[in-house]
Amino acid sequence: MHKTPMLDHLESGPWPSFVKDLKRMAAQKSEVNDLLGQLERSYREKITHWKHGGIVGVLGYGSGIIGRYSDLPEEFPGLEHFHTMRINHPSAWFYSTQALRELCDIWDKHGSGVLNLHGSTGDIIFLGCRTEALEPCFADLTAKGWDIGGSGSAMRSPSCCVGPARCEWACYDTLEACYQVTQEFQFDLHRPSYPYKFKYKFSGCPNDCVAAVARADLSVIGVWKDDIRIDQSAVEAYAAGEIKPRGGGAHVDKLDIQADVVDLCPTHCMSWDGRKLTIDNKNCNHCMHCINLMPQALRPGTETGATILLGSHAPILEGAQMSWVIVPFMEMEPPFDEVKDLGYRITEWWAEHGKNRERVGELIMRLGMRAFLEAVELPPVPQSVIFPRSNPFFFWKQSDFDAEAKGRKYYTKEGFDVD
Amino acid sequence: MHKTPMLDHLESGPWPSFVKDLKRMAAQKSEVNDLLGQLERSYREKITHWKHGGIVGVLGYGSGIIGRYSDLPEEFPGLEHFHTMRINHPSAWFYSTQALRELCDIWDKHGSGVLNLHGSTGDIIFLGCRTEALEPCFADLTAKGWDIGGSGSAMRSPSCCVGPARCEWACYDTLEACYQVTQEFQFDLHRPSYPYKFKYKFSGCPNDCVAAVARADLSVIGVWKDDIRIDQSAVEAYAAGEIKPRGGGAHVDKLDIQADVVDLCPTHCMSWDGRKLTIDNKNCNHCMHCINLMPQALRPGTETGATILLGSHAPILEGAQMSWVIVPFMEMEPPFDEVKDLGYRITEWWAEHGKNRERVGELIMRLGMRAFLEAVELPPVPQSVIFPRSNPFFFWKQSDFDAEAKGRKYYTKEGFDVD
Amino acid sequence: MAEERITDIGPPHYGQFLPPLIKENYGKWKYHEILEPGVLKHVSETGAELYSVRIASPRLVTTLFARDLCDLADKYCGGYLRFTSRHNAEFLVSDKAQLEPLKAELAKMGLPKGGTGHCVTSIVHTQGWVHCHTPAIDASGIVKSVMDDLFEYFGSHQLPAQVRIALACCLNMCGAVHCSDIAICGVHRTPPKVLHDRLRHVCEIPTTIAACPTGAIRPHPDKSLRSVIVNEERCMYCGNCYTMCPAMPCFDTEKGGVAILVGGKVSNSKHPPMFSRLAVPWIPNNPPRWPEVVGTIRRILTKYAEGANKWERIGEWIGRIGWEKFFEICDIPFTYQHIDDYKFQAYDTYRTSMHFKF
Amino acid sequence: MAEERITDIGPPHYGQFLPPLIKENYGKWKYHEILEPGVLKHVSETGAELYSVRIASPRLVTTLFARDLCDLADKYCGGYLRFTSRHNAEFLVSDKAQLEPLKAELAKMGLPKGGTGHCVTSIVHTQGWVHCHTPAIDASGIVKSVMDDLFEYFGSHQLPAQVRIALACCLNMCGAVHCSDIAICGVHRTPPKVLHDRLRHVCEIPTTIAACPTGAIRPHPDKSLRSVIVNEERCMYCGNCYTMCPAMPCFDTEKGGVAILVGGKVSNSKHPPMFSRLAVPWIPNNPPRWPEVVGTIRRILTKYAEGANKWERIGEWIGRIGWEKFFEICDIPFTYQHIDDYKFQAYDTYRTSMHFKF
Ligand code: SRM
Ligand code: SRM
Ligand code: SRM
Ligand code: SRM
Ligand code: SF4
Ligand code: SF4
Ligand code: SF4
Ligand code: SF4
Ligand code: SF4
Ligand code: SF4
Ligand code: SF4
Ligand code: SF4
Repeated sequence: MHKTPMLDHLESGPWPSFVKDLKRMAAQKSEVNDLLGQLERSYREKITHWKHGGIVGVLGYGSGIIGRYSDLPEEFPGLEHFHTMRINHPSAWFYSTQALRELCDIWDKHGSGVLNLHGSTGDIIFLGCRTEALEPCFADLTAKGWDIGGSGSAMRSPSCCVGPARCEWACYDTLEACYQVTQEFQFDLHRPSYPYKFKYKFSGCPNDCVAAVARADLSVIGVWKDDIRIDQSAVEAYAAGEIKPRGGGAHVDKLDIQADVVDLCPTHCMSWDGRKLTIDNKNCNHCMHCINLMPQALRPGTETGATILLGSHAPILEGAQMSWVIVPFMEMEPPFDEVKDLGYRITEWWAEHGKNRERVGELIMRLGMRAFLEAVELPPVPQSVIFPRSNPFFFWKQSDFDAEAKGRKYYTKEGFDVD
Repeated sequence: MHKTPMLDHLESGPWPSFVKDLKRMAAQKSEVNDLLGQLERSYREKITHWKHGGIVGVLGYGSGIIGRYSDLPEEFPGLEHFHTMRINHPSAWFYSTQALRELCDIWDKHGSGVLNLHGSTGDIIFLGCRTEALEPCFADLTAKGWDIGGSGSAMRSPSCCVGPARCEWACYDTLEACYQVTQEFQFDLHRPSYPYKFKYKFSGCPNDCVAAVARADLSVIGVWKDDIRIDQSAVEAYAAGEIKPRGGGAHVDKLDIQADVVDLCPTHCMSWDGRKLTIDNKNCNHCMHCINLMPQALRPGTETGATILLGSHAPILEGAQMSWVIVPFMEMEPPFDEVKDLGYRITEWWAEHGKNRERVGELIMRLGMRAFLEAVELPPVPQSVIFPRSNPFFFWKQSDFDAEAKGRKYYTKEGFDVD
Repeated sequence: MAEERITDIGPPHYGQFLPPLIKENYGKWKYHEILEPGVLKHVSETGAELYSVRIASPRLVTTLFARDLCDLADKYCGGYLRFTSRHNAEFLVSDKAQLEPLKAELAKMGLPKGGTGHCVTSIVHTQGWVHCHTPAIDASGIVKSVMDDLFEYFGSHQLPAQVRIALACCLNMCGAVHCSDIAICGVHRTPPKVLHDRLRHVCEIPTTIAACPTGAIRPHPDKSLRSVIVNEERCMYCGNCYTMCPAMPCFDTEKGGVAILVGGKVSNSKHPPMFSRLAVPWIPNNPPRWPEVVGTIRRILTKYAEGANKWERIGEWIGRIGWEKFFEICDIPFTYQHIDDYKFQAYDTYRTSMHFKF
Repeated sequence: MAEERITDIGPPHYGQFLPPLIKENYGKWKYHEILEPGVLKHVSETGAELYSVRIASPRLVTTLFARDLCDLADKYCGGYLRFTSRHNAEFLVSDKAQLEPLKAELAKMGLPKGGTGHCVTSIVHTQGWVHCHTPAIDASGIVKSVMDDLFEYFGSHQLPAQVRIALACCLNMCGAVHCSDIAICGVHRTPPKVLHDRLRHVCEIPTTIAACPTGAIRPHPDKSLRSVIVNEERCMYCGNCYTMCPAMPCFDTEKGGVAILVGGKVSNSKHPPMFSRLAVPWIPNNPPRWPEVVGTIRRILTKYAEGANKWERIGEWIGRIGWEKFFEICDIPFTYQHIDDYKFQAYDTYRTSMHFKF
């Protein structure tokens, strides 16, 4: 076993220790011993010892495997090849122990036995596979019903919040939507044909428990259109301190309905007369705050669906973006054709115009929102902006003048004219 | 007299009519008759009939005159030359009738008698001078103590709010500051040597009655550092409805101190127990709202000076900018050396690095705030930003590493180190 | 001879133009009242009182008008007067007894007083067809038309807060309309027509090309022309090329018009200064009275007056109800033009939250 | 043979992994309670009750760890479990009687429960030195160090609101730290060293040049080298060139380190989602326990806990008091690096108002 004096420091302390766990495995697998050895060296030298990835994969797929080689293969022969396999996780990360054990069996057989539960995109990440083991490992996986996720210029494994499986606020079936969209785009997941990566994430309500707005090119966030459902007697119970705020998850035990709920409503659309809570639902922006604090008294409405937002990604190249609203409300019923269809329209336009390694959000910034909306046939809606432009630098197209000539005040697009 | 059927429509209505006034003058001066005639034609054709300006001026000056020629000189001979003279106005636009009459006499003698009181930058604008009349007109003006303002790539006539001359909220002497800065920079006002225009505006308090934040490259806005002065008995009088809010300028006659003042304080630093108004001055951001509503009860503190903001301009070229805070607090006592000095440092840096027609705010955007701050020797202060950067794309210079090596946590600049 | 010329003297010192009462109480003012629309009373710590009467001015005036004001100031104000930062005139009355006679004479002359408190004060504006070479619209005529229509609001305090309107006749925005409650902005909608024969004599080609913020201008492929061509798809009609090169006019009698932007402000009161934002991208240019412009502004103002809370500026009102509600309430269609697409600034205008209303 | 291969089947349908009680009550949940830190109770409209016990996981685990969890799930949960979007594990208890025994066994095994409500839940993070080629820092080791230190906050609800921490080991930000209450971000501070001999064999020059967002890379003047040079003044060490071209490593053992960004959030509750913003531009990289990083985070968290109002996320707290107060209270020097200078986005971060505090 390699000496790891620095890493040993990380065995103590109350938080579960990855070093302890890896050491258990190192006793069985020499490559894990080498992994610890190389990591120790990185800790000493404050530098990585992994080489720039190479291209490896399984037959017929162009994605899902990240090539990884040590730059110290002589010292750590177990790390000569140490590739990542991304395995597409099940919706909302539910497992039967049988399935999870099968995955462990396969991974113990073909790889290092080291994994991430889960990767930051959501996949099951198998860390440390030799090139020659990729194909057999893949065969065993598919035989048990598992498939590989995305990497490179391809779609990524979509993910979703626990939604209707265990949450009272889900405004649509996030698990099924995630599953169906994943199935629909299998080709694009496995065969890089986009300009860059493309991620989907599904959250059931504006709490956005999978961080869709920040971490998915296409973010689907549940919402309701009608009125928040109120149980006034439960409101009174909260007011009386009989029910704890936020289901008991807060640092205070009693809710001050005026100060904690009404005064903090961002749209100031609530009022409380000491007995009755009133919501001016037309002005509610469904931020979830009041519902979050009083889950037994308030619930989203029943006319539900999702808002579609587009474009988020990390800061490479021009700074991080969050997704922005492109469709304020979409019905979300299986088979989710509308969202799949929109997905196709978006990726087609992007594939046609995007530069290499240009996320769809960056492409829109480059070509303009109008070019995008016209191409994917979405009307301009005020919900998509926080505020209209302040600069006076706007364009007019012949189509606008034609519409004007026909007596229409403004041109949008045939089919959804306003005048 | 030219027929002006369209313009005649603008003679009626309760708002004072420029057409009526011009017609009075047209009876005396044929060029004004021509002006009306050409304007009528523009009204009919919806197009301007002024040619692109040419370069004209008075001896030794390179600015202050805007050349203007009609493109219909045959039809309107009085407009063959119709230049603008910008006359630097007195601080806060105060006049004795004697002085104003002298100006009128000069203008009637040399020009069209048409003028703007005032131009949008603040100057007295004489509209309609022939080239050969410029020099004699200038001689008569200077003989009476008047001088020309700026145009082209030069400084512009600074302007200021009425300030201590008639306003109880002035935190420094805006009129004197404006006067002294104007005198200091006479050379730069009259001899274009900057990359583009440069404007100063002086407001006495954050109400910013000369719109300095939006309309001046260098905006000087009065502010206090200590506590708002409170007259509690006057507060009670407001509460009782004995004094009208906003000095009587509002649509309501009685103030609801809680709802109108306390609840709208942007920092929520006020409280009112029905008898006493309390302000947590450390958290006040001197927005002026409470003072504006209760001028008889509240006044700015007495430790006063100004905030210096830089960079505003209209949308050409890359969108409008507002000025941003570069010095949160500067003492403002005559002879105002600190602000003059800063002005020199800024314009020197800008003159050295600015491209032709690049405002100083645009240059900072291009070269970065650090380059600017280091060059003009201002320390970085958190007040200058709404929030720090969100992108991780930041630079380090050798000077930062040197400071680190010396044991200082962060390098700013010799003289104002922090650690 | 050149030595004798007086130059670089700057403006006269304001000190000589201050009425004695102001000189004595300079910096000593304690509080003010607005006695009625257009009439201010400032009280000094010394107990002195100054009365100011503010009146409308068309700004574009003649020496005759200026002399009229001088006559009044001589008669009632000891020979002093001033103008405001929004081009109203102010009579500075030191002797309270002169206040009523002054008001009476102003009324007789048709010089309306107002412009204080919760009003629509004078419209800051620009030259228009009266004197500039790039306007898409006139300035003074639109101002007159709008203020005639909104006249009731100039001389009253009936609005929820101050409303500041500004007009600029082209995108240069000399009226600095970019931070106004309501901004009237002249817009061209025609790419420049290149006058090749003129261009080669009067313009520098590199400067002309560099002038275009969208990179729409390129050297003409026919080198012998020594001119440029414009990629019309990329042009947003800012006119900056015309500023640099007179051989590139971008005027069109029918396509020019008015854009309305709303919700800007300058003061720090409650909310920080805000930019005005596009409400209506285009209204036809319709002299002499621009009824569509006047009507649109009245509609916005009326809806604001009805809907805003006390003390809310237009931008604060819209901020509270949301832009989607603003468009709905004012019955203004939302178009592609409203969505910012001007380079990277655009991103900050896109909604990255669920904070909207249906 | 290729025909026999199974491909493109996607993940298994989640339906087979749902415990029966969830299947029966799918979409019928009525409300939830958090019985104690780490223990959720969800009540269905049918009256059914589900108990979920959430435990910490290092995320970087082995099959041994996974099998341990399976054993527990078999014993107490009928063979079902799940993981959360922040990589905690959850035991789904359908039979209330199993709750206490499960908790007891977890305690015995040293698997801490928590991560609910007003806590610091698990740190979303990335690979670090364990598996990536571009990290400036390790991931798992810093996470372990920080969570050991903040352990008291994982299993309690004592904070004013939820606190989400995330870590990314380089600017690629795989931890998507850009919208986190507290973000730990590995930063390089060395321009790439060009390995000319390698470059010409493994990199495409135009792609390499195009990769640089600041335009710092140019073709090498010595054409024969077929390589590039870097204008070091313009480099902000993003590593994007290295992603495209392995011959441009930008690592340095001493200059790399940690930046801390704070105040981001994702949910729409009260305030819209917000970006994290730079609090500390650089802290030395100090394995194995990164005491300076741990200390800085504790300081920020403690000041937040003391200063925030009920329900305020870190970004909401700072928004209310102002960034200048945040720096003062947390005793963090404000430096040039804090001021955005990245292209035009920067402008929106500059203060254009008097709304600051002294
Ligand atoms: C494994 C994982 C981190 C982890 O420890 O969990 C990961 C690892 C890598 N990411 Fe990532 N990214 C991972 C989730 C993310 C996320 C988070 C998310 O998906 O929610 C992001 C931010 C969101 C986004 O998509 O923008 C992310 C943003 C990036 C970027 C920057 C993209 C951008 O537009 O800014 C790169 C750079 C690139 O693509 O060249 C990148 C590149 C990489 C590469 C492939 C390195 C490279 O330069 O090629 C890393 C391989 C590491 C390795 O050897 O294992 N990774 N990467 C995550 C994928 C696991 C999974 O499939 O579940
Ligand atoms: C006369 C005046 C308008 C008025 O009716 O009051 C005016 C008139 C012109 N302005 Fe202006 N500007 C006038 C105040 C402004 C202001 C307002 C201010 O100073 O508060 C602005 C916006 C603030 C700013 O400085 O950005 C302004 C922003 C411009 C710009 C755009 C500058 C920018 O950075 O975006 C231009 C274009 C240029 O300089 O080429 C411009 C250019 C012009 C020119 C010189 C036309 C040109 O393209 O060269 C106009 C000459 C008109 C004429 O023939 O009389 N004018 N100009 C104002 C000067 C009067 C005075 O001296 O008092
Ligand atoms: C005379 C003048 C200054 C000058 O040197 O000429 C002036 C004078 C006063 N202003 Fe002003 N302001 C003057 C232009 C401005 C401007 C500039 C502008 O409109 O272009 C602003 C910024 C407007 C903006 O935010 O867009 C301005 C924002 C204010 C405010 C803040 C109003 C708000 O709620 O946002 C106050 C406070 C108030 O009215 O309570 C104020 C208050 C005052 C007071 C009460 C100050 C005082 O104690 O004497 C003065 C009389 C107010 C009134 O008319 O109701 N003054 N004031 C300007 C008159 C313009 C006019 O003729 O209409
Ligand atoms: C299990 C999980 C979803 C999943 O599919 O895995 C989940 C589950 C719940 N979330 Fe969440 N959230 C989960 C990640 C998130 C995330 C994503 C993240 O942190 O990356 C967010 C956005 C965080 C952000 O804004 O930065 C998130 C923002 C919320 C909020 C809004 C909190 C706020 O005030 O901003 C609530 C409402 C509440 O807690 O009152 C909420 C509420 C809930 C509820 C109460 C929903 C319900 O009725 O069951 C669940 C238990 C809450 C708890 O743990 O206190 N959940 N929740 C995730 C658990 C993560 C973990 O292990 O710690
Ligand atoms: S996003 Fe909404 S629906 Fe989904 S788990 Fe979170 S709170 Fe529930
Ligand atoms: S969901 Fe948000 S906006 Fe709607 S009523 Fe509740 S707190 Fe107000
Ligand atoms: S800016 Fe302030 S000091 Fe100047 S006139 Fe306006 S309110 Fe008075
Ligand atoms: S000046 Fe503004 S921030 Fe200060 S106490 Fe008054 S209302 Fe509040
Ligand atoms: S706004 Fe344009 S058209 Fe009007 S005066 Fe200024 S430069 Fe001329
Ligand atoms: S008008 Fe503006 S956008 Fe059009 S070509 Fe000229 S400079 Fe370019
Ligand atoms: S954040 Fe950077 S170093 Fe860390 S895993 Fe992602 S790409 Fe690799
Ligand atoms: S590290 Fe980034 S900024 Fe530096 S040269 Fe490479 S791509 Fe350019």
